[in-house]
Amino acid sequence: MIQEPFAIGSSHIHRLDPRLKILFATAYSFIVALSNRFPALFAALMLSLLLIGLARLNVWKAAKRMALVNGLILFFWLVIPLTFEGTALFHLGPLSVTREGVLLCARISLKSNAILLIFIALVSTMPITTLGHAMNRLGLPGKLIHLLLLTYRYVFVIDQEYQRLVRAAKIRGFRPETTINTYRTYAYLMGMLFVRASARAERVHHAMVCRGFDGRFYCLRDFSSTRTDWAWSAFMISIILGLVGLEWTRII
Amino acid sequence: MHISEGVLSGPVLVSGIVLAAAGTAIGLKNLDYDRIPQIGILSASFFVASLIHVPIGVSSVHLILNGFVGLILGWGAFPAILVALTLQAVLFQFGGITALGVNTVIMASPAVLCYFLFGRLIIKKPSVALPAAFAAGALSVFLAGILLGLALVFTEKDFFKVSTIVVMAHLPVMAVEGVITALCVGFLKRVQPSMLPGYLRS
Amino acid sequence: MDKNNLIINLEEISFIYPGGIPVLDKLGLQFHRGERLGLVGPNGSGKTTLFHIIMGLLRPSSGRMEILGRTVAREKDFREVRKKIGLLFQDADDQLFSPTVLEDVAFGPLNLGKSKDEAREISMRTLEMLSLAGFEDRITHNLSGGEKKLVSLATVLAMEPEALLLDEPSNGLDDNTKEKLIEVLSGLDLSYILITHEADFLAKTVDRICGMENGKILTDIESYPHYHLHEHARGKYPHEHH
Amino acid sequence: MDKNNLIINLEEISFIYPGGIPVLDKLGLQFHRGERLGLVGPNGSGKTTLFHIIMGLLRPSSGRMEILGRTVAREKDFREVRKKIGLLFQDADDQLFSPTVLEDVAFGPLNLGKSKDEAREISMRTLEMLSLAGFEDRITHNLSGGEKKLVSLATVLAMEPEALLLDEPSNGLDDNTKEKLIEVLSGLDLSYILITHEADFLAKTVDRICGMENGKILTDIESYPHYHLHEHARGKYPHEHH
Ligand SMILES: Nc1ncnc2c1ncn2[C@@H]1O[C@H](COP(=O)(O)OP(=O)(O)OP(=O)(O)O)[C@@H](O)[C@H]1O
Ligand SMILES: Nc1ncnc2c1ncn2[C@@H]1O[C@H](COP(=O)(O)OP(=O)(O)OP(=O)(O)O)[C@@H](O)[C@H]1O
Ligand SMILES: [Mg+2]
Ligand SMILES: [Mg+2]
Repeated sequence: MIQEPFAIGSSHIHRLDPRLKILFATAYSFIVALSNRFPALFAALMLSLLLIGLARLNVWKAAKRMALVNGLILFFWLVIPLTFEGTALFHLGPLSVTREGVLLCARISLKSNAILLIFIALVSTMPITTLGHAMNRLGLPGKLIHLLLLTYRYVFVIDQEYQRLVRAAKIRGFRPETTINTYRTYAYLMGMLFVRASARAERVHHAMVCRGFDGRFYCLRDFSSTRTDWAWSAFMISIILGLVGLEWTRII
Repeated sequence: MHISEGVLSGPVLVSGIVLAAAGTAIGLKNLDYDRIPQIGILSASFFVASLIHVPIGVSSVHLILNGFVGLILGWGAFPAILVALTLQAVLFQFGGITALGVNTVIMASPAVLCYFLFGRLIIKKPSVALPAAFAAGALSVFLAGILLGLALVFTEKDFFKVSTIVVMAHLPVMAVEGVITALCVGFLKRVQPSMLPGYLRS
Repeated sequence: MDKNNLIINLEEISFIYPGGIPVLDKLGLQFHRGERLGLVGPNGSGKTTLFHIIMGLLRPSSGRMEILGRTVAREKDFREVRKKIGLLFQDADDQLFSPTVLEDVAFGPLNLGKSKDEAREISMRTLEMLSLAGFEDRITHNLSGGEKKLVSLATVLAMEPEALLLDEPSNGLDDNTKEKLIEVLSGLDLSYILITHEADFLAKTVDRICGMENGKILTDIESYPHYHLHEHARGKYPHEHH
Repeated sequence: MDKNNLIINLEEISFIYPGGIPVLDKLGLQFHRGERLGLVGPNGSGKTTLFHIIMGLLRPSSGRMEILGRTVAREKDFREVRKKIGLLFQDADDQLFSPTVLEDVAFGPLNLGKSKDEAREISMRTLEMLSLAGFEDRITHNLSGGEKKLVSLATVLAMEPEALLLDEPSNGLDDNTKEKLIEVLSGLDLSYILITHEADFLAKTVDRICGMENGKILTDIESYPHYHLHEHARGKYPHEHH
């Protein structure tokens, strides 16, 4: 089942102006992505963790999500140090582990975790509907936002429909294996899902037409910044300046 | 299939964003507002379908289906895939903000290409349509792998070996995607051919 | 006089689905202001189809339609119809397409040209009327079946229609929600046509009943098979009823 | 002796949906070979949930289940159960997923390890038995509601089960299809448990009735509220019943 485990909460971060959170998360992520010096990257990881702490999220759930993502990073650790050109640190049989490769992996790990953690702390801490409206307010096209919200609305309905189809296959002795029969069954389940989705889309379109839809999208949500928001903005801007300083002015 | 955050260089990230924005703009421009429910609900279905794990040998892969998305939605694949990736990021933290553009391009541009290459063939008789659908499913995964590899190599030329491994790893997935796409198109041809592109025109 | 009170006047409406089966066959229907009309008929007799034709979602292959005194035939005409007549769909998941309740209810008023504040106010008022106050920020897909149905009704009522078409509103609801719906419907000062398969619900919500059969309306059926709930001492044995 | 004939034996089964509402509460049920058991109870009393637990689609939070003489608890055990007991879903759309009727009916037999020819033969035989001969190449998605229900039954019967669980098989069917279903059920030499809200249908299809209430089974209820279909000269006016 699809869930949004971080969206609801009562921390300061949950209550911040969503537009601010999106802007800051974006700026921060890009700065981290473009940084290369370890002081900056370590600082970023710490700051991300700090924000996770401030958002008072379920640490266990957040850790589980991060474990999944770090699986991919593990792949880089297995391959890059062995394939990268550079000075050898030590040898594994015919292969040599290079210093440059190890450093690169370390950078990737730090960046990746810092960026995803800030994403969890700032973006996953709002419901998708709020995210959509805030993105709309920030100037993304209404059609795209409408599409995002509609997709989100029906992901749940369609997921349930799919679960029911799987159940139907299951009670008739279906067991997934590597055979053409299994693939055919999955293709049929998906095909049926698409056919039903298409019929539903037709009905939803009718429902929209019945309520006078003429292609314009409205966003009811108004966002307003409070004094807390200004304080947080100042805090976040200083974080960003700090990171920029660490990366590009070589203070440390 | 996507690239983690924190791997790619600035120029690659920015090119990804520019190309993804262009593709999405074309997709949205072609999108008549009458068809928004169609694209939205189908993209919800693709989202759900891409969570399906199918067994392959002792392991299992989750489907990508970008070829199929392309065949059904054409340029609409860009906004649909962008939306799906955004949802994946927010719901599962599979990605963040910086690589969203690149990942959209990696998945959606092969989808659109397959639409132009094979879209007209899949409404023909099954002996033409099914191989075309297989090709669309397999090729779109292969091309996505190549684009992913290119993104890595443009970031750092020493990523070449990693890229090769990534592309190789996608070979079995290609076969599965090809078979599933062909069977799915076969299903639609029999049950609801009007969902296939160009059906009404022919 | 009576003519002025006609909300819907259908004459010789025929309809065939692309598949080729004729669903409506020279059907006629008169529906007046103030009426609360029940529409019954077996599965597949075309009741839903008829509602969709009235709203202009499907076009009849022949026949004349007059709605609120005007002949309607083209998309432009139906746009006006949709402002005056509200349709409650058979499946609430089709009707609620916005992520939150407030947005969904406000969708209609906004499209009718209301300002955001007006739309919000109308929506809040409508929700309150259906005792759904406090639901405005709920996520639609998390609502229960009964709540979804009531919110669907709110989305329709928020457009302040002159008449309603209700397609199996009690379907799949539990008894409490059904009771509440009956209360709401009796409290409304609106004309409506209501489709249902449930005789008890029908008895409590409509004044007049029409049947549908063979693509035609049987007006004012005096006799129709229906159900009653009652309790027996030994219900499991065969028994007789008058 | 009786013990050997037990098909389903449930002891103290409890079940709570993730939402938190307890649906089954230390429920017990014995179902024997040769029985035709009716299960009645208000909407939401957990009848469907009970069927899904028996098939292993949901796992009880506590309790013991024995099916066909074996304790079942894990997915592996339920795989065997699914070969022996057929479930007809409440909604036929949940049951049919193949493009054509023949493929859908043959799906079960193929999964049971039958050859293609055998599977086809069994399927054709089953379709014929339900007077659905000639339907094998129809597209399932385009069938009418009644046809879908009968084809669903065919998909279940084609697996040659030892017992059936029928979840509101008569729901949404018109009277002719209902009659046909009654005929088919009486013709079958199978034990089954049948859920329905329709007393007339119940009276014609089962020998024993159990009620469900507060998460428990009330065995052999002597009195339960039920419905009757009857016709009145002036059904639209309020009237009294004894
Ligand atoms: N999109 C469609 N294409 C082809 N045939 C259709 C379509 N929709 C409905 N039909 C057919 O038209 C007939 C009338 O359907 P309709 O849904 O209007 O019946 P209904 O009286 O509302 O039935 P129910 O009581 O089951 O809701 C049915 O035989 C149905 O199979
Ligand atoms: N997936 C689910 N998640 C949470 N609650 C559920 C779920 N499915 C059912 N329920 C709840 O569990 C209770 C029992 O549902 P169930 O479908 O078993 O009842 P039922 O007796 O079959 O009713 P009906 O006669 O309407 O079919 C209901 O209150 C229902 O709302
Ligand atoms: Mg209907
Ligand atoms: Mg049920």
